[in-house]
Amino acid sequence: MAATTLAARAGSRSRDVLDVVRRPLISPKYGPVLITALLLVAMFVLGGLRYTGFASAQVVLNLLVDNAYLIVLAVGMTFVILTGGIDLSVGAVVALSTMIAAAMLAGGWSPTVVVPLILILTSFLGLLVGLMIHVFGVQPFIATLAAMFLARGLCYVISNRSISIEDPFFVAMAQTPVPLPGDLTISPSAILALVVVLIAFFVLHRTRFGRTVYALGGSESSALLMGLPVARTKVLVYVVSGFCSGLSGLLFSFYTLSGYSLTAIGTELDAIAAVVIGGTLLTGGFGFVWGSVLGVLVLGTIQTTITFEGTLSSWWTKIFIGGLLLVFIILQRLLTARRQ
Amino acid sequence: MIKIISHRLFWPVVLLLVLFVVNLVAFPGFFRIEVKDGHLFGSLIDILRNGAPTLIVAIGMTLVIATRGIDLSVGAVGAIAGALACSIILDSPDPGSVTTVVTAVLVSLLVAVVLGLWNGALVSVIGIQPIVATLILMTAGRGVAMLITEGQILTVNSPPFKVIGSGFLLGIPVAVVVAAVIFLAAALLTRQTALGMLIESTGVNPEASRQAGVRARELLFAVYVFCALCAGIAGLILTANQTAADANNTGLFIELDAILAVVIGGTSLTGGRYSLLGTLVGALVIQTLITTVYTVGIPPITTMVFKAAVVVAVCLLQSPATGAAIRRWRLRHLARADRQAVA
Amino acid sequence: GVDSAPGGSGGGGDAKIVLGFAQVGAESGWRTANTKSVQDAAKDAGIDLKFSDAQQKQENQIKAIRSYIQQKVDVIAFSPVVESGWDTVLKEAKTANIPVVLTDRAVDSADDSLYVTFLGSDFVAEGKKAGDWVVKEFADASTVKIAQLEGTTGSAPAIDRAEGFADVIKADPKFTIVASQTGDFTRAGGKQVTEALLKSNPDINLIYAHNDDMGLGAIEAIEAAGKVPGQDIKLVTVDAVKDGMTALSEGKINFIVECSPLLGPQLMDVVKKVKAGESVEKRILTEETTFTPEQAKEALPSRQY
Amino acid sequence: MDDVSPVVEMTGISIAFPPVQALEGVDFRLYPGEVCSLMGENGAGKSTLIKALTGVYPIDAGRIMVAGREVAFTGPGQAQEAGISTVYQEVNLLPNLTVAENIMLGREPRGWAGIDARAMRRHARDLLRGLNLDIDPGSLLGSHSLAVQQLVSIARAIDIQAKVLVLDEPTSSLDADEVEELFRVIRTLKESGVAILFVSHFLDQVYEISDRLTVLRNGRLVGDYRTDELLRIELVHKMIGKEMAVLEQIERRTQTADTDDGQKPYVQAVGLGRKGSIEPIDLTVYEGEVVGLAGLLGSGRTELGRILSGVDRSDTGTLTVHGRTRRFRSPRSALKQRIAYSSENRRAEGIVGDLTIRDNIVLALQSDRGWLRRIPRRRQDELAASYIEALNIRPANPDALVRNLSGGNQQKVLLARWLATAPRLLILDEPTRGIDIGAKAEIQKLVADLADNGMSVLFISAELEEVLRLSHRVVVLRDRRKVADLDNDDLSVSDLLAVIADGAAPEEVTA
Ligand SMILES: Nc1ncnc2c1ncn2[C@@H]1O[C@H](COP(=O)(O)OP(=O)(O)OP(=O)(O)O)[C@@H](O)[C@H]1O
Ligand SMILES: Nc1ncnc2c1ncn2[C@@H]1O[C@H](COP(=O)(O)OP(=O)(O)OP(=O)(O)O)[C@@H](O)[C@H]1O
Ligand SMILES: [Mg+2]
Ligand SMILES: [Mg+2]
Repeated sequence: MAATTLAARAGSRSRDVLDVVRRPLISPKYGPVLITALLLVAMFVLGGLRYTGFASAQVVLNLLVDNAYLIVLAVGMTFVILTGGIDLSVGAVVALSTMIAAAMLAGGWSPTVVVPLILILTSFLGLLVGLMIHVFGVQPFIATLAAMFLARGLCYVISNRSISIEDPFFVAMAQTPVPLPGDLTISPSAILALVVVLIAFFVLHRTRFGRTVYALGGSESSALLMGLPVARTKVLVYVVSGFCSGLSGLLFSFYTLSGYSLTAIGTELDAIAAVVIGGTLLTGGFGFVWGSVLGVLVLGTIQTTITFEGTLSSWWTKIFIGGLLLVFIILQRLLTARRQ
Repeated sequence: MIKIISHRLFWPVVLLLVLFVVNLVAFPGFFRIEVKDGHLFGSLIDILRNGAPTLIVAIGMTLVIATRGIDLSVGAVGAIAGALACSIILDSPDPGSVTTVVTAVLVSLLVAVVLGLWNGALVSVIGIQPIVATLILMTAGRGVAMLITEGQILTVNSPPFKVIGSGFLLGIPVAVVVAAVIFLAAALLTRQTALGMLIESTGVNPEASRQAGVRARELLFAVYVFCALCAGIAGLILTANQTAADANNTGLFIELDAILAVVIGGTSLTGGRYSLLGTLVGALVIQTLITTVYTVGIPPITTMVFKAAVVVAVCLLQSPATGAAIRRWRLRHLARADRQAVA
Repeated sequence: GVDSAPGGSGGGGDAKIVLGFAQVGAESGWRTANTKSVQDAAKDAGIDLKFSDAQQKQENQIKAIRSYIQQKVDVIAFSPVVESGWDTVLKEAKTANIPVVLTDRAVDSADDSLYVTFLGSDFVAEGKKAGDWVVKEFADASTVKIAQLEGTTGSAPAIDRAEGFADVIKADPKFTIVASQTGDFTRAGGKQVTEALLKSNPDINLIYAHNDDMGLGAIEAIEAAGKVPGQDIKLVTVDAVKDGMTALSEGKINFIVECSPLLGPQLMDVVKKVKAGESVEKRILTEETTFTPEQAKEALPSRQY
Repeated sequence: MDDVSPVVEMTGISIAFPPVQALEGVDFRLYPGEVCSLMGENGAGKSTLIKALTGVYPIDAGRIMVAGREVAFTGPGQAQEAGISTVYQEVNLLPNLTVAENIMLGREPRGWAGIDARAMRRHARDLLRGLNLDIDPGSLLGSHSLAVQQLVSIARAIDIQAKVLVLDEPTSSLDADEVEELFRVIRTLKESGVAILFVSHFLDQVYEISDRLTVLRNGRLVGDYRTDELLRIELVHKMIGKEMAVLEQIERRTQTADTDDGQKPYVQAVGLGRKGSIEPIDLTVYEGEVVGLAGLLGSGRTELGRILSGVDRSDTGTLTVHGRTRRFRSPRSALKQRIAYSSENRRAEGIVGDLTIRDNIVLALQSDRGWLRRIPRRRQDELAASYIEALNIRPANPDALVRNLSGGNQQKVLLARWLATAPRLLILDEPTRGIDIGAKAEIQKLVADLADNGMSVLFISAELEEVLRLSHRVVVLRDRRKVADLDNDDLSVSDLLAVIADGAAPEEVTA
């Protein structure tokens, strides 16, 4: 009997070769991510045709190097958005982490203290935000907006000047390229970011916490009635985002080797845009971390394209970014809308 | 008594009063309103006038939020309107004439409407999530505004235009009058007709509303157009107030202030029931907060922390959990009083 | 994935110098004038300019510089968003043998071999110039109450201009800064702050604004309060953009310290010298001056921005 | 049985949602190995009692003992851990996750690399087969009909293997077959000593499955009876608190006028279909006629209703309304032709929870009139008041938020919305789902009266008795195809079942 079913299945497979390609593209779950990936590739091909030196492997790697911090940020944001929440504080928390790192290192603290401390602090801030949202029913937008004000304010309180980082560990993290075959290099931060993505993927898909995150996005009240740990998950999600912001802040301080209170303004919007471009629904419940990584790469590619273009004035730069974003989102939307 | 405490707007109003008191302590003349050169003059008037643009944007935002949407592009739309008006006035042979100014204002508001249609189309026809749809215009719109001014600050010397931002009508600042008119218009338009109910219903349950025959698509268009129009008007007021178009800074972050005002006013970001009155209180809270920073002389480096504290305070006080705690406390209190009465 | 198109690699065939310029953004009229000056001067000097706008973000600037390195430009120039944090990318540039010129704002790198020269104004000196004028102007007064309109909190010009000013006036205790608030370098900010200040401190004698725009906003607020700007309350500002100069010539502002955005021609000279292998000074100051109302009247007709 | 100690013992439970006192001093007991039905009208407090037990609502007064220990759960999670597994009244699952995930969420099998998705799917498949449901456990829950979702939520509850199984109207959208299947499972569980709390408005089901009945009325306990000692008529009396004459079946309608000569067709569909949801179908509904739609789960009844009302667009065939060919692009255009559709999925597609009863009732009428011509407040109040009275909606406060209404009352509000538009064709998809016996009779009477006054009705219900009682004609669907069109003269349930099951060719039956 097993044999017959198997045979039947094989038969249907050969019949529907086309279907196998099409099915995932039109599924509400995988469609948006796949289409983002395809469009990204298309963008690269177009860029490569237009600009010399664009379609090189190092440019791709540089996308990872330059956006490592944003990838980590987007990962944290993905958790939050999957539950249907939003976190506006991430940009300010990145700035705060760079400030704390720079100030403490300048004060002679060792990185072995500074790094964990920052991660604990930002996770704690996330915890506070999560509690505010869960216990007091404050809307995520507002709770995280308050956290954004707070983090940014604390930056100024620490110092309103930029502070350089000269600590050897940080310098090493910033300036030690990791060689790859073929004369290519990548930074430790980029590797770290990819590790974070892998862990996030595992957590979201292979742990009960991760599944509960999706459940919350589907319907919070249903998740509650199903007996899932809604409170814990909802708070934890903001802790995860806080942690990721802290880590992202560290990566950012590796990247810039300095702390500055005005840094990363508006980065939360980049992170949100990346997550959404990656196919995650803002209302929660659908989406993948890999999608968010793709989203970051899309934003990065737009940036790269503009630099390679090299002739755009400030305003055309903005219009161009908006335009590319529009084209991308509309294409994505139209391609996924064909399902139903 | 319980009714008052549990009213949605109780805590925002209390907070507003607290801020007033703080100001009064820092500066005893805070409540003084004099008549100077035939118009009202005083801190409260400043709060009203400076808060007018935020309020106007927040009114539009309230309706957008009621449909479960959000409009991040208001600042950019305002900047475009301002830039356009200034460049039209500058290019005209007679910048000081009323007709020039009226033309400029009408054209720029028309453009604002078009931008609203654009947002509406992205959201309702193409079905892009509002936050992303408006993010596009937020980014590109600033660019367009700068394109119009070529990145310069366009200073106009046109008395009729200046009136919009800092003129007076019967002693009351024109900006305040405009805000009041928009507020009343929005309130009447949505509450005296069925528009408000239909908007709320689309916000709460779009599919159910569709099945009930609500024209959700047209409604979304209308709401985004209205919001863009509000943004355009606010942009003109801001621009006229400084008699110059500053494409970079006009209305920068006004979307955050507006959203904050809406939420402080008790409208939920998940759509549905909205309160324009709440938005009014919210906008006043925010502007008073800003003014407080200036009058009390809070050092710039702690301003943000102060803002955070206030926002957290109002949110926590407004929260249902706090309400429940207060109710419990009152019950216990009453019970004790009863016991004492019996004894 | 086959490298089938070998032609047209970076660098270009002719001797035209390629300059990669990473601008901060276009956050103010001053910055736009700066950009325009660089673009125009490049065209005049026959230099191929690769321009990028970092939208006020350091990370974008780093990306742009990295991309210039990849595109193998001849010289990289940039106005750093922040002082610190440039070592990594500057080292990459150095390794790639591309000389770097800083404009407008400095970097705090300990290793000054990472850049060829820094071309720009000295913000502390600007603050000092403003302070000097104030000390002279109020030599006879017994007490002077000053309000300061700060630039964007945390930005280098705001910090340095405040510092230079404070350095000068602290010598005499009759000067007190009774209020200091940020107006974010904008007119609207300047106006709103001044409105509130005038209510709580109606008796201030002088307003020191970190740029013209905030000063222009302050003028509006002072007029609305029924006072005469430039007389009842004196005004000192920094920048000397056209609108500021106009107000100065009308006597509404009393003194302006120039901070010129027109670095373009100087920059192109430096670029050419660097490319030719000539040595340049490590620090090149922009040619700047100060203006009184009379000087403003003279200079105004020829003012470009 | 008396010597067995109760596994659940609730005493003096009170819960208030000011101003509504949902429960007042209610005692309730549940013994191992029995099925106890909780009975009461809509809004009597059944669901609230269940939610009190599982910790969804905190209780204002009273005591809850589970297995001899006093408990105070703060949420369903804790209740689950203490051995109480619950199917709540509305389907409370996650449409964005797969069927398997919905069943196993929180109890996923874990291997060395975290959750083992394959084991999970396998387990889910077996479990669903046990309920005679053969669907892909890897498919998204949201892609299934409400009935399937309800079965999935039952599967989830059963899989928890609890001491106490609580089922709040689990059968409201199930067919007779599925109900039988469920009862089989319930009996097995009962045998193994599980205590089962069952809620349903179907008296037949209640009498078939339960050993004991606990009756609530207006949040108060009326009494606790053994099923075999209480006559139905007495039960109804206890639930409603007064004699109920209507209950004696509204007399069966048979065809009064001959459709062929006397009446005009109101809606005529020829080859109407939609790819992937329903095969081209011919259907005529005459003015003043009630047409019942019968069929198994997933047979396409809902889809047909949605296409006829413009909720979904058809892609083949033509639709003639009142003699003119129409293409509906949206429910709005159907409403313009006075065709209204009341969805079976009232929570997702029906009620607007955060609005008041009044707003919900006038919504369709108002959107039909356009936003400018607001229905005057006085007229709104009249409308609301009249429907609240006619359908006995509780609380009878037009300003109450619909979200807070009991399930049955929400359904009534929804009905009121469509009735208020005075439709010419009313498509009712499971309109009596979750409605108590008294109200059901009221609604049936209402439908009959409206049809007598010329309104056409397309009546979709899983309850065949109801279909037969009301309709002049019954159309049977199977596998998204029309298989029979039967005049309802003395059709019996078993006749109908026969057609549904093996689908004698339509010609044979109608002939
Ligand atoms: N969250 C809530 N807020 C306010 N009122 C509520 C809430 N939940 C229930 N009620 C009210 O409590 C009463 C009892 O409702 P409940 O849901 O228990 O009824 P029920 O017996 O289950 O009815 P049905 O048969 O219709 O499901 C109703 O009047 C309802 O309006
Ligand atoms: N027993 C089942 N097994 C697999 N799929 C089913 C089953 N029952 C329903 N479905 C799915 O549910 C979908 C919806 O069917 P539809 O809503 O038309 O059902 P219906 O005739 O209205 O019956 P009901 O309202 O009782 O669900 C169908 O597309 C079908 O794929
Ligand atoms: Mg119920
Ligand atoms: Mg159905």
